[in-house]
Amino acid sequence: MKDKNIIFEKSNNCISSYSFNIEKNEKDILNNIPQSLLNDNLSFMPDVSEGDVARHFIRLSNRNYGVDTGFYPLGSCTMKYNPKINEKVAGNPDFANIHPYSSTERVQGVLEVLYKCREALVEITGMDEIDLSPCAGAHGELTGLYIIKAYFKNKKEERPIILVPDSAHGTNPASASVAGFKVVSVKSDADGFVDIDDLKQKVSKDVACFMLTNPNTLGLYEKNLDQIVKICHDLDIQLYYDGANLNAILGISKPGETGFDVVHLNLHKSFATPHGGGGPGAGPVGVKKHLIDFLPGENVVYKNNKYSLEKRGSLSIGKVRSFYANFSVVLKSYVYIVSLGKEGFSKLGLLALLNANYLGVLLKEYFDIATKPHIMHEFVISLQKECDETHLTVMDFAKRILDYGYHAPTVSFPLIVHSCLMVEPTETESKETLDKFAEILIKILEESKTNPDLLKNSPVNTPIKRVDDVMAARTPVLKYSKDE
Amino acid sequence: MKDKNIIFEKSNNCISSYSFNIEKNEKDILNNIPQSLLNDNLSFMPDVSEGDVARHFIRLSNRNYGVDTGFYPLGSCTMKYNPKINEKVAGNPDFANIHPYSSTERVQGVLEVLYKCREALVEITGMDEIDLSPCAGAHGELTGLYIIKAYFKNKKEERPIILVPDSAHGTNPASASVAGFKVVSVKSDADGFVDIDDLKQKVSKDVACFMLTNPNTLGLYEKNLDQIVKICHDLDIQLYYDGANLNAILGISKPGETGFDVVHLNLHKSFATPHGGGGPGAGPVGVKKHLIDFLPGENVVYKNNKYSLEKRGSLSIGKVRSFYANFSVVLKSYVYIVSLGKEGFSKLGLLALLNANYLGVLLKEYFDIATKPHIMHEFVISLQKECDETHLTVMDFAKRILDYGYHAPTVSFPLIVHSCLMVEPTETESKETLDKFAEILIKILEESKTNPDLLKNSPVNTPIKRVDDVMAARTPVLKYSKDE
Amino acid sequence: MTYFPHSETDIKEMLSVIGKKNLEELESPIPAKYIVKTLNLPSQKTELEVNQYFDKLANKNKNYSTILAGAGSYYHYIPSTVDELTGRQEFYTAYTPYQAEISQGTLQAIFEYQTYIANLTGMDVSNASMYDGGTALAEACVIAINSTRKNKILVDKYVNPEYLEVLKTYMGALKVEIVIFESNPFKLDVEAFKKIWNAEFCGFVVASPNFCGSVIDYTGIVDIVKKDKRLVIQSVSEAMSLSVLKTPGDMGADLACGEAQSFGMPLSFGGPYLGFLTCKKEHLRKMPGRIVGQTKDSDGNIVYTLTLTAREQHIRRELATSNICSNHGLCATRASVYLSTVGGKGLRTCGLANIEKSHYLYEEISKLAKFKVEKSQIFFNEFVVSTDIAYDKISKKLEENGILSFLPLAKFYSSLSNYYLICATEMTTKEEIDNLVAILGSL
Amino acid sequence: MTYFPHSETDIKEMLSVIGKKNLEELESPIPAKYIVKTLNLPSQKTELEVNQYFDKLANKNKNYSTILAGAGSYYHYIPSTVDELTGRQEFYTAYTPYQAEISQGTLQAIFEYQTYIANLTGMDVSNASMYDGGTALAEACVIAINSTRKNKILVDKYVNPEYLEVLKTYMGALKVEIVIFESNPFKLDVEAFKKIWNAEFCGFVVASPNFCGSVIDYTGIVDIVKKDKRLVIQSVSEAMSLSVLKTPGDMGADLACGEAQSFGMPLSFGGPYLGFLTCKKEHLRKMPGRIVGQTKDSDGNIVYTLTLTAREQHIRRELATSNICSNHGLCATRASVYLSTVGGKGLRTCGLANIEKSHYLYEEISKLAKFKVEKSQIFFNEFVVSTDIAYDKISKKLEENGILSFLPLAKFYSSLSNYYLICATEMTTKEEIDNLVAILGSL
Ligand SMILES: Cc1ncc(COP(=O)(O)O)c(C=O)c1O
Ligand SMILES: Cc1ncc(COP(=O)(O)O)c(C=O)c1O
Repeated sequence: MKDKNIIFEKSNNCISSYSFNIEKNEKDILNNIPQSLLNDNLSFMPDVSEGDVARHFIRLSNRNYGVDTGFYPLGSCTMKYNPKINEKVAGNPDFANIHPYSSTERVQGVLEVLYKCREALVEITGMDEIDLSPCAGAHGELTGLYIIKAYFKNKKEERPIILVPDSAHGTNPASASVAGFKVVSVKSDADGFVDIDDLKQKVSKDVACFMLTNPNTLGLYEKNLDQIVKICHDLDIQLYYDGANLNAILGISKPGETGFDVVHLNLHKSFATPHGGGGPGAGPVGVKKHLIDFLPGENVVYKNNKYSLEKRGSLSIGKVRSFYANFSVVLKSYVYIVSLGKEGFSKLGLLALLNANYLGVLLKEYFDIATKPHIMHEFVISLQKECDETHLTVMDFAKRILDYGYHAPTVSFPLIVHSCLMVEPTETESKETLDKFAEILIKILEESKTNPDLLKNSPVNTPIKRVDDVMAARTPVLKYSKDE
Repeated sequence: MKDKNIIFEKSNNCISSYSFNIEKNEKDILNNIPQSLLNDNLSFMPDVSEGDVARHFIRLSNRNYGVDTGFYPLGSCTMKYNPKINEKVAGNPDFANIHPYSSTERVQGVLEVLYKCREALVEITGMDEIDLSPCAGAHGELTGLYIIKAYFKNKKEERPIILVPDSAHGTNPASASVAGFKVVSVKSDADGFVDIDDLKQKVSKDVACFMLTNPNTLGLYEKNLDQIVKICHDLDIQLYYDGANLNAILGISKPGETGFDVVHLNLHKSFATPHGGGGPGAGPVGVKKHLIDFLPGENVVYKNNKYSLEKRGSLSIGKVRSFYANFSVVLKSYVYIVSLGKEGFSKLGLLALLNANYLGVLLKEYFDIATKPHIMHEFVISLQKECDETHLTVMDFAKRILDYGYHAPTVSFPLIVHSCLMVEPTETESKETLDKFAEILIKILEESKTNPDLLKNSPVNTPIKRVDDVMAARTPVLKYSKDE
Repeated sequence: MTYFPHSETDIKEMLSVIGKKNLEELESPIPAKYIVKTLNLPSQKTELEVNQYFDKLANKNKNYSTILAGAGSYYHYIPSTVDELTGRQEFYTAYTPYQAEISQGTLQAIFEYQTYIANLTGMDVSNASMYDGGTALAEACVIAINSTRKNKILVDKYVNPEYLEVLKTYMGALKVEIVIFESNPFKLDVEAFKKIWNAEFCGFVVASPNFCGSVIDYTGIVDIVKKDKRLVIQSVSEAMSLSVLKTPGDMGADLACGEAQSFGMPLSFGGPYLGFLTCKKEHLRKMPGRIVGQTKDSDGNIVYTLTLTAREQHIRRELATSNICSNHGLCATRASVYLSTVGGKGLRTCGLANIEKSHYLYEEISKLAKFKVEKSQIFFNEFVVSTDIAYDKISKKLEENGILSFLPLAKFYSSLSNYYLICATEMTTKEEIDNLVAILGSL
Repeated sequence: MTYFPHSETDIKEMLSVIGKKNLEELESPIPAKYIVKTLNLPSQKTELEVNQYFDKLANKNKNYSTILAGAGSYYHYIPSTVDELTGRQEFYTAYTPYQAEISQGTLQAIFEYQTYIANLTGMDVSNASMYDGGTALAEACVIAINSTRKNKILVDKYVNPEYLEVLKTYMGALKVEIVIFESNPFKLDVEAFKKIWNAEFCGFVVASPNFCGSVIDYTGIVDIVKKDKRLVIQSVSEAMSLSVLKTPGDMGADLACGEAQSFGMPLSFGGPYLGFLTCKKEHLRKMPGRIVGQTKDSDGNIVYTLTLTAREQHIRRELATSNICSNHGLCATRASVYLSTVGGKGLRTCGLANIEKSHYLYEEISKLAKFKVEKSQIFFNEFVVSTDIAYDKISKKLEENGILSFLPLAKFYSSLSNYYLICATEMTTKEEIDNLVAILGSL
């Protein structure tokens, strides 16, 4: 298959090919390296004029949807507005052009940002210490689990098991596995909370950690949290807080005060740094005192009026990444923290709750909202009944949403609710937007009954039509090649 | 009429209203100014969250078409690619944040840019001196005419008349008029060149100047230029070169060497600075020696290893603008000049000619190309016959072009060719683009015969449908008001 | 770095289609004697070299760390949205919106700009922008001349001198006589005005805030001018003052014009800035330049388009209201983004911050023995200070400290030889003010 | 500055629809004892204040005027298109492209990235990015472990030490034993390799260029490893070297991984960077992370989508090939824009410029009496210098002159106590080199 619009097809070896200045000729320069170690394989590379490159990527951008395009109620992803000042500050060359091996004296601004951001996150989470190095949420989980592993190793305990609720995000069990643990799943009760009886059966001195998200992936605040904490802590099982859902309690409550021993944050969710179509993010890990010694890599310290990076002690798990942190991501989230200040954070979580609850109320007469007890910052709609009746799939519903100019909610997650949509509006959406979105969902529900083909054939108003995922997986074409 | 999408309708007095820090309260601060001089009329202003402002303007941008979107063959406008490095350099705060009344010592970089850009433009145009102050082409014309006026005034001659060809751009006669001259039009001959006989009849010692564009607005290089120059110069009539079409001869020939006394450039055309949907541009004016003393405002000079701004002498026409120049526009064009260098300029004009001639050849079997003798950098298609046969207007053709994802050529200019489209591809378009565009024009020609309604009802693939210009002019709504 | 998308093969193929042997044959209409061999310019540079070259040039500028100067070019905060949103290539790389169906972005942004500026100046109509405050004033005067058919105009002495120079250039060519009203820099003397005014003037140009920063109450002369059916034109060189001051329209002006650089344009050594021009309804047909109007498309949707073009050069040619063609449209779009971002509350508090900071500076300077402020001056963010200390001494000290301030009014007015102009905006910090005052105190 | 679009009225109306009296009632699922009164953070700031605050912080950094250091973080030119085009909000503010129909931009940019990286490394498959060079190496080793079921890995000593530390962390938790191959910093000793190698290792990790900058010819060991059906993994910490060096695929590696920061990522104090991981076809099902594939939409157009997701955590959970979810997608898009802009010729000449500049520096230093270079070192843009002069003395002098260079290898290898790493790229000017050499000469 040839895609005429791919950059490789636009190449024409134009006379304005980009180049860098060299003084000698290619052959003489390459004489510095033995022939056998040289390549001659750049012929696949395009040589396109800058104007055509610009048009190419601008065209691509026009085939993409971001938060700045419109409402992006992707549950569990906290797609809030990404303030432009964050980007402006991070673009300052005095922050951007700094080599990680610069002398400490020359990077006092960088280190102060890291130090102060860490302090702020300590305050926000109620943890005793925060490490900024992980690159994303899953990386934070892994780091947290390494820490727990090291903690028990130091106590000379073998604890091979990690508990995760059946509603957990896939990264939780996967991280446990990558960290060399065995995963045991804890059931949810009928309402979606942790099933305490099941938990009681599964805890033991073999369990290193229970990983929770709170509110959980159904948007429910664990009603028996105190009990869970007690059950675990009685056996020294570490409680892990997956911060993907922190936005619900940001500024309202601190995971560190509710019993969690380890927490990771998703700066690219709760702290408004752009997700960029797949990262880079940052997944700082916070821990309670008893785990501080195990934190990874280096630490920013402030002594004698000077900031510096200090290698952590011998109990440290070691590094989890090259260099210190995803600095510009941390910087952006620190700009966000400084902007909002205590007043901003006092409203943030409440408005995230307001938006989710409001949207939930607008929809609950029409849809089966799986999270009945109480909605926090997101909620899950089950379309099981509708799908059964109409022979449509939840994906048909999701694709039809695209036709109305919105991004779809998260589809088929959490796994414990069948045919579900998970909706998270975040606090940066207006009442007007929520009203319109509710209207459209209700309209689509109507369409599913009166004209199900509309959904089946959707989307039609998008740059391309419904994508054939099966074909993609059956005959994988994973790079472009001219001859095929 | 209420436009729900206007920013003023999005206002909801949101709690995140933007603000600046003040220490005292409003009343106390306003006490510094008598009540009678204060307003209370900002209630029309929106108070919208930043996220909604971002979505608003991004939506608007998505309803706009720029050179980066696609081919923009707008004749006479030289819509070439605007290099990104120009913007990057101009965005450097060390250039952008400079107050015009800074001390000379602190702005040596700015002044060097201005000085060197001027030098380069002197070399490129073959004029003896260049002034950078005018803000656009028309402003350059006005400045040039003021200079000519001052020249004759100094010679104590009354010369009330300016000659312009009937093919001239509207700004030429308009500038003459604003400069206090009377305009007399010179006919074009059957091929579109200046009618020498008509010119001979109209020249006299009452004529101050003959304003030409060369190639003229039909894309024709004046074949009798030497004769024209002689006819005019024999009577000391100044020859004015409207630089809008300079791109055709850029790097090939210099207006200053072909007899012109005054020339203006459009940096926002030939020198690749972005037009921004209507400026800002820059319209430097170049003159021959005998006119240097009349140049406006100030002059950048280099003495004793130092650049500075010097007020010009008593013969100067005075200032034509506040401060010195559209600095950032001049800077961008200077980046362009430095980038291309002599090698780039040696190809630029030739490739502009190549593109126009190639496209012309592709089309000439199908269309009536008004400029038969020889195409330079642009050409004019007459659709008179097609319009007569199909009862379509040239606008119908133009609008249909939009449907295929291109900007339309210039419509109905020059006035001397009826129902015309003026096509200027510029040198930054690829053969592939020209091939496709020719294909589409030919297809539309076919459509006009087989299915004229397609054209009449076009455009249909654009963000909005055909606009009612008559209604706009009949009942002008020129600002938004909430109550209407 | 060049931007030619052709390959050598393309060029050959295209030449052969055209029937030419080489590129040079395309030059044939140009007499050989006029063909240039090669331009005497430096050689082409790679992008990296270009970047390094301009970094070096930029480094030759030595920016002030404190700017306490205005005088027609104001140092205001530009919200991060302005570059980010106006920088969208669809706005940046478009031409004048001739094809409305694919130009709604520019058109609506300008329509919003017109709404902002018309309302902020208390007028009915704004055009789509002028080049700058100076040319906007000249064009406003052309309206007054054309609608009254009078060839004389009365202009307040304290109109921004840059604008006045531009006005002189424009009016000189039209043989319009400019009479300077030798007013007081701090207030308008109505009696003096009555003495000089007569119906031979097409109108009166008043500046408020004027070049000394004074907010001028000219309501006392409006009726005098109106009685003669002549026009009052207010020139505003600091558009930010519109955030708090009574609008020109409410003051009684027929036309308002000026400089809106403050709404999102960087200082940029004086340009490009944003001229604005607004008028009461009755002058609409005399307005220069582009105007965007609301209308409908064939589906009945509300849309925008360039309108009333019968005033303009491309239709009316020598009879047009003006010769302006390209204006400063992207600057107007910047102003739209600026004003939409800050909104009513932001603009208001920005204005208040300007008053607060500048008045704090004024108070602090007034305490210094060797410096005097004018007790009666009513000002927005700029005011006048006088001192007997030699200018060179002050200027040397301020330069050493990286402060741009104390613009000598003597440069512009012989009568104000020991007077200086000084400005504080929302950007000014208390430390900067205290620092300046300490330095002045030490002189 | 906050970003809440609600008016007070909105909040009231919404609360009444929900049936709550105030916002605090929404907290009800959270036990009252866990509700925080107020966070101990500084007060909200206006955007202007935020800007001033961070300008001050940025000014506390004192950037070097010359960077002649690499060591895993390379100072390369970033063409102006990269920020401009990647900065488009549609790329910036999108999530992982779950809804392919409105995510073709990200998807195609990543598909192009995969094509670039797979080809530049001579492999069949690239994933959509890893976090960085360190985690990419760890994930590559996980592939080797899982496909061979061996719990030991042999790693060249001169793999980037940052990566090695990461590898130790990851492998430690999996109880995989890392054996260090104590090789020569300048070339691979095949005999020594044969002695240590055995089939208990899942594979061998070789770095080229290695941390000393040496380009390593490891073709001599490929057959040895292959014979045992074990994997050769090449770790590349300077992706720019792929512009001229034989691809890992051609050298015989099964997996290539490393750091592509050089393709358009700013130094940014070490992150975010761009990890890459590519493999031969047979390892595809073991690849971690996102992969974009080509397919068709229902109109039959060629389109792109995330594919082979059955490897991933959201489907396979604890059985997934990796836990990675969000990766460094925007960095991959930056690399796409970078590589598309510079193209084949640009990438090639960039590589050549790196060789030319660094070898000029090498030659010049070799002429200095007190400094020694390794005659036999084959390198791309980074090499090793030794001297008896004390590090403090060198470092003080370089710091004074604003030069970052001479990274002491002693920090990483006790055996290289008087050795320093030094790097020159296309950014380096002749003046900078001559200046450094002059300074060294004066020591
Ligand atoms: C509940 C939950 N946990 C963890 C993650 C993983 O975060 P990341 O994608 O940053 O690795 C996500 C992200 O989707 C999530 O929703
Ligand atoms: C031939 C010609 N002359 C003059 C002008 C006026 O230039 P500007 O729009 O920069 O004032 C134009 C622009 O359209 C033009 O095409």
